[in-house]
Amino acid sequence: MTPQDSSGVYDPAVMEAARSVANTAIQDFVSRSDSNRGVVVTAPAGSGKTGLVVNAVGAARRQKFRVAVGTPTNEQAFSLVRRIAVDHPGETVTFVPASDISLPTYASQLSNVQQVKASNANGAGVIVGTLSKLGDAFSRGDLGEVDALLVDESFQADSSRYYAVGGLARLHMLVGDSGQLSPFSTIDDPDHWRGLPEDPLQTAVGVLLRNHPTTPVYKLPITRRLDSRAAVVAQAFYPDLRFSAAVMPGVRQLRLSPAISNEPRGRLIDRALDGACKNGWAHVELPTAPSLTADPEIIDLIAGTVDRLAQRGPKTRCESKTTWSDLPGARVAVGVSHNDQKDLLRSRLDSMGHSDVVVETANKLQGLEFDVIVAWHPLAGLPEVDEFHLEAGRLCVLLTRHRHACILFGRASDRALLDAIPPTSPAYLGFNPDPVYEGRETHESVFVALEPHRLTR
Amino acid sequence: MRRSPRKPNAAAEEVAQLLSRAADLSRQAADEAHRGRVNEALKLERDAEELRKRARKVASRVEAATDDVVSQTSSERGPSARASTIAALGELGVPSSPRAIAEYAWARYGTRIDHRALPSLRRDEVRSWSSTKSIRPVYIVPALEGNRFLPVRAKLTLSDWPFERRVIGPWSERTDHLRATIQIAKQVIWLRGVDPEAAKRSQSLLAMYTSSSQNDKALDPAKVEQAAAAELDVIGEPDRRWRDQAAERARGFLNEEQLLWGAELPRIVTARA
Amino acid sequence: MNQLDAALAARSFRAGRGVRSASLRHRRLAPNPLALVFWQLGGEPFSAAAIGYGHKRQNLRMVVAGDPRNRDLAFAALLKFAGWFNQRFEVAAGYREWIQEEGTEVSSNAPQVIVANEASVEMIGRLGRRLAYLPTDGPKAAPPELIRLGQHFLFLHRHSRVAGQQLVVPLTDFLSQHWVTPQSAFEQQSLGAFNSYIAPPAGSSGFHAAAESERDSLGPVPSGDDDQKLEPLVDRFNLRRGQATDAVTVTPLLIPIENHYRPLIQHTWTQVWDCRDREASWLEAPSVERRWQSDRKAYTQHIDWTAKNGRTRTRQTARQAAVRLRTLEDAKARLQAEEACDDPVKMIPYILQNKAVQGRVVRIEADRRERINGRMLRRPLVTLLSPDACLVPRGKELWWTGSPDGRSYLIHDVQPDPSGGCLVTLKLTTGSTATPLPAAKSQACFSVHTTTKAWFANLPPTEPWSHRPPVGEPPPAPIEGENPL
Amino acid sequence: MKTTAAQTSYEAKLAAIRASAPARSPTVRVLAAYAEHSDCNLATLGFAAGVDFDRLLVGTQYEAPFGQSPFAFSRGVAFERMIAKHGYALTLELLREKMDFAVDDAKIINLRQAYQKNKQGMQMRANDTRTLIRQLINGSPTAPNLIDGAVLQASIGGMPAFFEADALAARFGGPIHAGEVKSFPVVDGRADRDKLGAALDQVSMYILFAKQLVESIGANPDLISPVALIITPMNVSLTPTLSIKDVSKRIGRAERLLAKVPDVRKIAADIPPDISFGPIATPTAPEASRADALHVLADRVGTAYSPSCLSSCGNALFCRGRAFKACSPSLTGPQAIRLLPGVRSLDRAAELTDGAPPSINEASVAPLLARAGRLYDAAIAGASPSKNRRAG
Repeated sequence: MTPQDSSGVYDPAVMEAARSVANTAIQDFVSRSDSNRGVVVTAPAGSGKTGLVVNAVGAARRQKFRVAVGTPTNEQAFSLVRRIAVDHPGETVTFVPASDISLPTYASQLSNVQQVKASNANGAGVIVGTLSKLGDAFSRGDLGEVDALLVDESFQADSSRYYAVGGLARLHMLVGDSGQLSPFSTIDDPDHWRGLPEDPLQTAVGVLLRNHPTTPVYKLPITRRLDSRAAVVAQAFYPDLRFSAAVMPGVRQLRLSPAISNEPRGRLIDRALDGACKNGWAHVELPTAPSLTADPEIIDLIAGTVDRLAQRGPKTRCESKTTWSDLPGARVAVGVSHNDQKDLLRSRLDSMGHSDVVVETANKLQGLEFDVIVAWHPLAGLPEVDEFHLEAGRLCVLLTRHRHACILFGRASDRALLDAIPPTSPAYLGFNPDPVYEGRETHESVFVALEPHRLTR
Repeated sequence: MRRSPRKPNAAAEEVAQLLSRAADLSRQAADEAHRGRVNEALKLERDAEELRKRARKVASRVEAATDDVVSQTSSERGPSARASTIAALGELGVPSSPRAIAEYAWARYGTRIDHRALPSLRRDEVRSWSSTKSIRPVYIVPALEGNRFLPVRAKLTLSDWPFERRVIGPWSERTDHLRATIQIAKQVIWLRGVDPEAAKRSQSLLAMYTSSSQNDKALDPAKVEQAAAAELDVIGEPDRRWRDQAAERARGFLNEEQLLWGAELPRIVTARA
Repeated sequence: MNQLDAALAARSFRAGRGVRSASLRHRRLAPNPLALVFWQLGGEPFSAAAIGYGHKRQNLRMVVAGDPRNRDLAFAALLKFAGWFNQRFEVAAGYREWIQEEGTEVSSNAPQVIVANEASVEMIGRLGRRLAYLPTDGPKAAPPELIRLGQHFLFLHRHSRVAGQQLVVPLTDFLSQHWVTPQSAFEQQSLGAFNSYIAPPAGSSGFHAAAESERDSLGPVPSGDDDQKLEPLVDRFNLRRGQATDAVTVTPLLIPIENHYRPLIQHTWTQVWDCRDREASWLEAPSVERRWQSDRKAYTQHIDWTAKNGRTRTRQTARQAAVRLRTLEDAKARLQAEEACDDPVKMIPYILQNKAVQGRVVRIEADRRERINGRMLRRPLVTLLSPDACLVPRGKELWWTGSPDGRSYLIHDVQPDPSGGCLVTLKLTTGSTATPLPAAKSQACFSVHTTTKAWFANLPPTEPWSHRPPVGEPPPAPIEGENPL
Repeated sequence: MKTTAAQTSYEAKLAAIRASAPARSPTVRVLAAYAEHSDCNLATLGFAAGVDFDRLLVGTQYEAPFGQSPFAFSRGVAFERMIAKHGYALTLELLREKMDFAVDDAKIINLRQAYQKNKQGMQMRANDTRTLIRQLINGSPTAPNLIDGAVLQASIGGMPAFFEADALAARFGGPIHAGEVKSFPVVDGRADRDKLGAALDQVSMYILFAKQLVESIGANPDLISPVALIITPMNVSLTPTLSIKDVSKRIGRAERLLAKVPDVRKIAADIPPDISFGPIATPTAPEASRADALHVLADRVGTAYSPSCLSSCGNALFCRGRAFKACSPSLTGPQAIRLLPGVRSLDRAAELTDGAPPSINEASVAPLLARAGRLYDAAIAGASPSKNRRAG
């Protein structure tokens, strides 16, 4: 690590490594368009992969390729339209909406953005839309083939959505964060096809690599959102992808006015807040006790922590804002696993006047970024583990949204759950990953990484 | 191999009659006790006990004959004293004396606990806790006094309560009594619609609890609840804060066993030891 | 398991019998269903040792293979059964009606197969897989009726995965949709145990009655003791028939094996019909008709496809699997919506999970207007008084259960009410006067459930290169293999 | 293995605990069943003392319905004979076709027929297996490519135990593979997911023991491959097929399982002297007194009933009876316990659905249960059953 010069807030070696990987991937992507070829870029959380997609669009346009960009959800499509339009003022960005959807104003009023029906988007140089909409337009014949297809959040997109757009182009670039929540379905037996090539619930990247094993995979070794303290813990979610933080240690700072609380609950919260300011992490572990999913004790503590954080006048400093500035409520989020936890916390925080603080399940937090996260551990208070709660992607989303600090609440029994002998789990021919065991190992390594930041009552 | 469905038997009928006559005798005993004629009450109670013993004998004969009902064994002769104690103490929700627990169990469930046997029960709890580590979900543990956290002899609590509710502070005696009163008042209101017998017994129990703050017989549980709640508003807060701090102090230097069973008395170390 | 299930399991434990978790019957129980009882040999998943069948409780028929590991014997028994089953299964396809909104012709009725448990549906799937692809010519040809039976069974097994379907009804699954008992899902797989807990004999608790009837296996997998008694019979049968498999020699020799299976089949048969008749007495939920119509459509497509002796693949293409996934998701979502909107008891879990709000309509502003991009448009408001606090977030989209396929409402405002409950105001998202509003002072419920058909993204006909494996999938082949026993 | 005095004392103690109860040595299937409920002290004691819970309560109403069908047994035997026919012709064909092993002059040894099925026989087969593996590693010309019926020795919780791996140890250059022969079929590229999972866990155990064996010889344990071979019938007939699966994660689980098995010496030392399965097992004793003895033992040692015990433990019906008597939510399963925190019994939970005032421990769930009860009663009253039940 080169010594940090006074002006340098970014680690030059890390930036350079990321830049070279990104450029090589983009060059590889736009170099040949004769045969069917794919390029995969996997990256950790907050690596700026959408920026890579935007650059790739620019590079493809310079090759005079007509480009289509697809994402699983509308919100992701909206932010892509804005980013591409701003970074490439010379290009016209065409958004193809589903029937009842329209661009929000922050994107629609940009001069080089247009929103049209699929049938009249055929001449456009850059077409953006959700995977379902683009696929539907393509299969009805409204939208013709293009030269290159980019899929963002391609670990969140499942094989059936990728199937819809696969035929749009011979050149594909799939960019995604492998740590995120894997595709799931509400049907009674989602594992019916697991292990078979036709499994519609495997990830888009999974189906491409399974059918074309020679597809190059580029690994972006950088995270811009997480600082080095956060990256150390987040590494557990990416066993085969080494990465480091772009910002130098110490650049990200969170400061709270000193406070003394007279009663034990307040003191525990203050210890957690102070630990989070100093180390970027705090893991508050309540004693083992039988509890509902919507555990009232944890609701009190999380709401109390958000309230206390606001009371102590939080200020932040970072690579973009070098002077101390106030931390607004909208930059704070509470991450949970279940809707009843979200509903109760939402109403409690509203009643305390924190209606600007975001409360969401991990599923809805994917792709978002905040300064401070207060997270409810998925295993908190569980009497028995199961695949839903052991899913590494859920914990990864909760612990990789923050730029400054993350405070995690759980119970002592959470770790004990993992010490017990793992129950036997079903197996599928042709499918080697073992989500139950892998989830268990990831959870264990995260608990170990958080060991120095653990607080008990 | 196809089992024929069992025949309903007359003996079960006999057991039911014996139990209901025993319940009547107990009620009369309670009324006698209220009118101050204690030994008549105890005589009636002995007769009731006799009926119950005969009912148990009939019941065990019935069970031994039919092989399908789970056979009569040590943990099945009706809910054990331990189970009733845990249920009663759980509902009271505050450290209580064996007598208070027995009275509550009788008022609420109509089951008898010989409260004199409870101290021996506690020794068994310690032994089973220490033998193969905690195999029972909950233990009956002594309340702890607030300074040196020594076990309080006449107050029992449950091991799955947080430390804050098992430690006794200067106001705790009164606040716990008020909390128990509120709980019993609520029970009376609810039981009236569900189990009039238990409601009547709980009403007389409530009278004993309120003898200090109100003495008329025809108590209105709702008023009792409001009065107790009002007083609790005043002294509840300082008691809670004191117990929280005591708990924080205790967690500082007591080990896991001491947090449950209390700190030992400091042994006087003689010169030679 | 949701909070209501836990509450009802506790009440069921106290009552010592099953507790209803639905006030209506949410599946059709057709008159004269095709009731099937299967028995296999332990460890032999692909052969039926005995089948009990019939469409009325009193006329149970039975066919026994003798030694089902022998192909000719197994097929002889299956052929006898196919003679009864195929004709009854296909007859409904003869009477068609035109369905306007679907624009297709659909059989006006359809057969309903009822079996004891999920394991029987799996048995149907395995038999279907073995029979459907048999060659009809060459050395190991099989009679065409068996192949048709296999195709019908394959269809039923595939269709059984559609949530709310009623063409093949495993009764243990039917009961778990309508009853709660403190038994675990594993114990409820025994129809005998489930029936006994729901309706225990007089004087006995559900727990003891279930523990007793749980001992008897109801098939298709036999208990160890059943097979212990059967083995000598089969050995003697094989000894006495030598190599013969013709009906004349074999039939008289089957009698001891028939006597072995008769009480087993009769016991399961009784449990099946007791359960069916008891459940049939409940009033059918309104949207069962819509689901029965989609069952009839699937049935008609199957019959027409097999009539053109079309073969279905055993392994789906990536496209078929993708379409199948969306169909199954849509079927489940619509089933949950329809059940909740039909039956207030089925709506309770959603109320408890803040996915629905219910109360008395205290105010309706039918002609209220608001400015929407420059024009004053009619947006009626409906205010409910709910007895409990409402945590449904502002702006959440809900549908009135009175018109679940109509336009949606948005949570406009939530105010606490001195009674401890809250006043919830909902805004209709349309101005059209055609949309019905709940009546003043009536009890109304708004939930996340809509019964409109979800928008299906089309999928391109051909497989994109990204989904084409380097080596193609082999076409479906008979799975008999060269050297059966 | 020299038996020290200490060893005989704890073995005697364990024998005293087992007394006349039916015995069972720790096979991999027994280990897997124990792993399903290692939180139950009674199961731990039974496992350590080698008590066969499947037969402990034979003759009582709690007898476990685990009998195996003779047809399933004969299908397994027929399939194993099919594999070994003509010098393992079909197996070698599969190894050539699926693993591209050069099998033309493969040397096969079947240890199964060499000795009887008793302790001495197993010990000798274990010694033979050790010698054969050593030859394999040293690449000696006499080393076999395929061992059928290898026996691996391991210590389970400090107890020496033999594991008859009917697996084949196959080596054709490259690492040694362990395999398992199972009679459930693979059809259309799919197998029963739970049976496949159990079979892979079993092979992972053999791979772990084989690694320990290689390590004890002083060679590199990585010579044992983490890729398991599963030989099963394909489709309807008994034609074998070979499925290949990487089981590295499951080997990790097997390691954790073995580390977690409590040391029998410690158990023997901890248990009070008067604890014994004898009175429970005597078939002649009246059923009531046998059940009574087990209740006393269960009270003292502690149990942890859950519905999953019904499919893996012989005592499950007895423990379910206890859970019923105690009105415990464990009767319905862990999901019910999660939804009824602080509520000690199902009866009490029912009272809370009627609006009973909760104790402090029940305060978090009581409002939900009361509201569920209130909504249910209103909905059922609204749709009065008489209206909903047509005649007949």
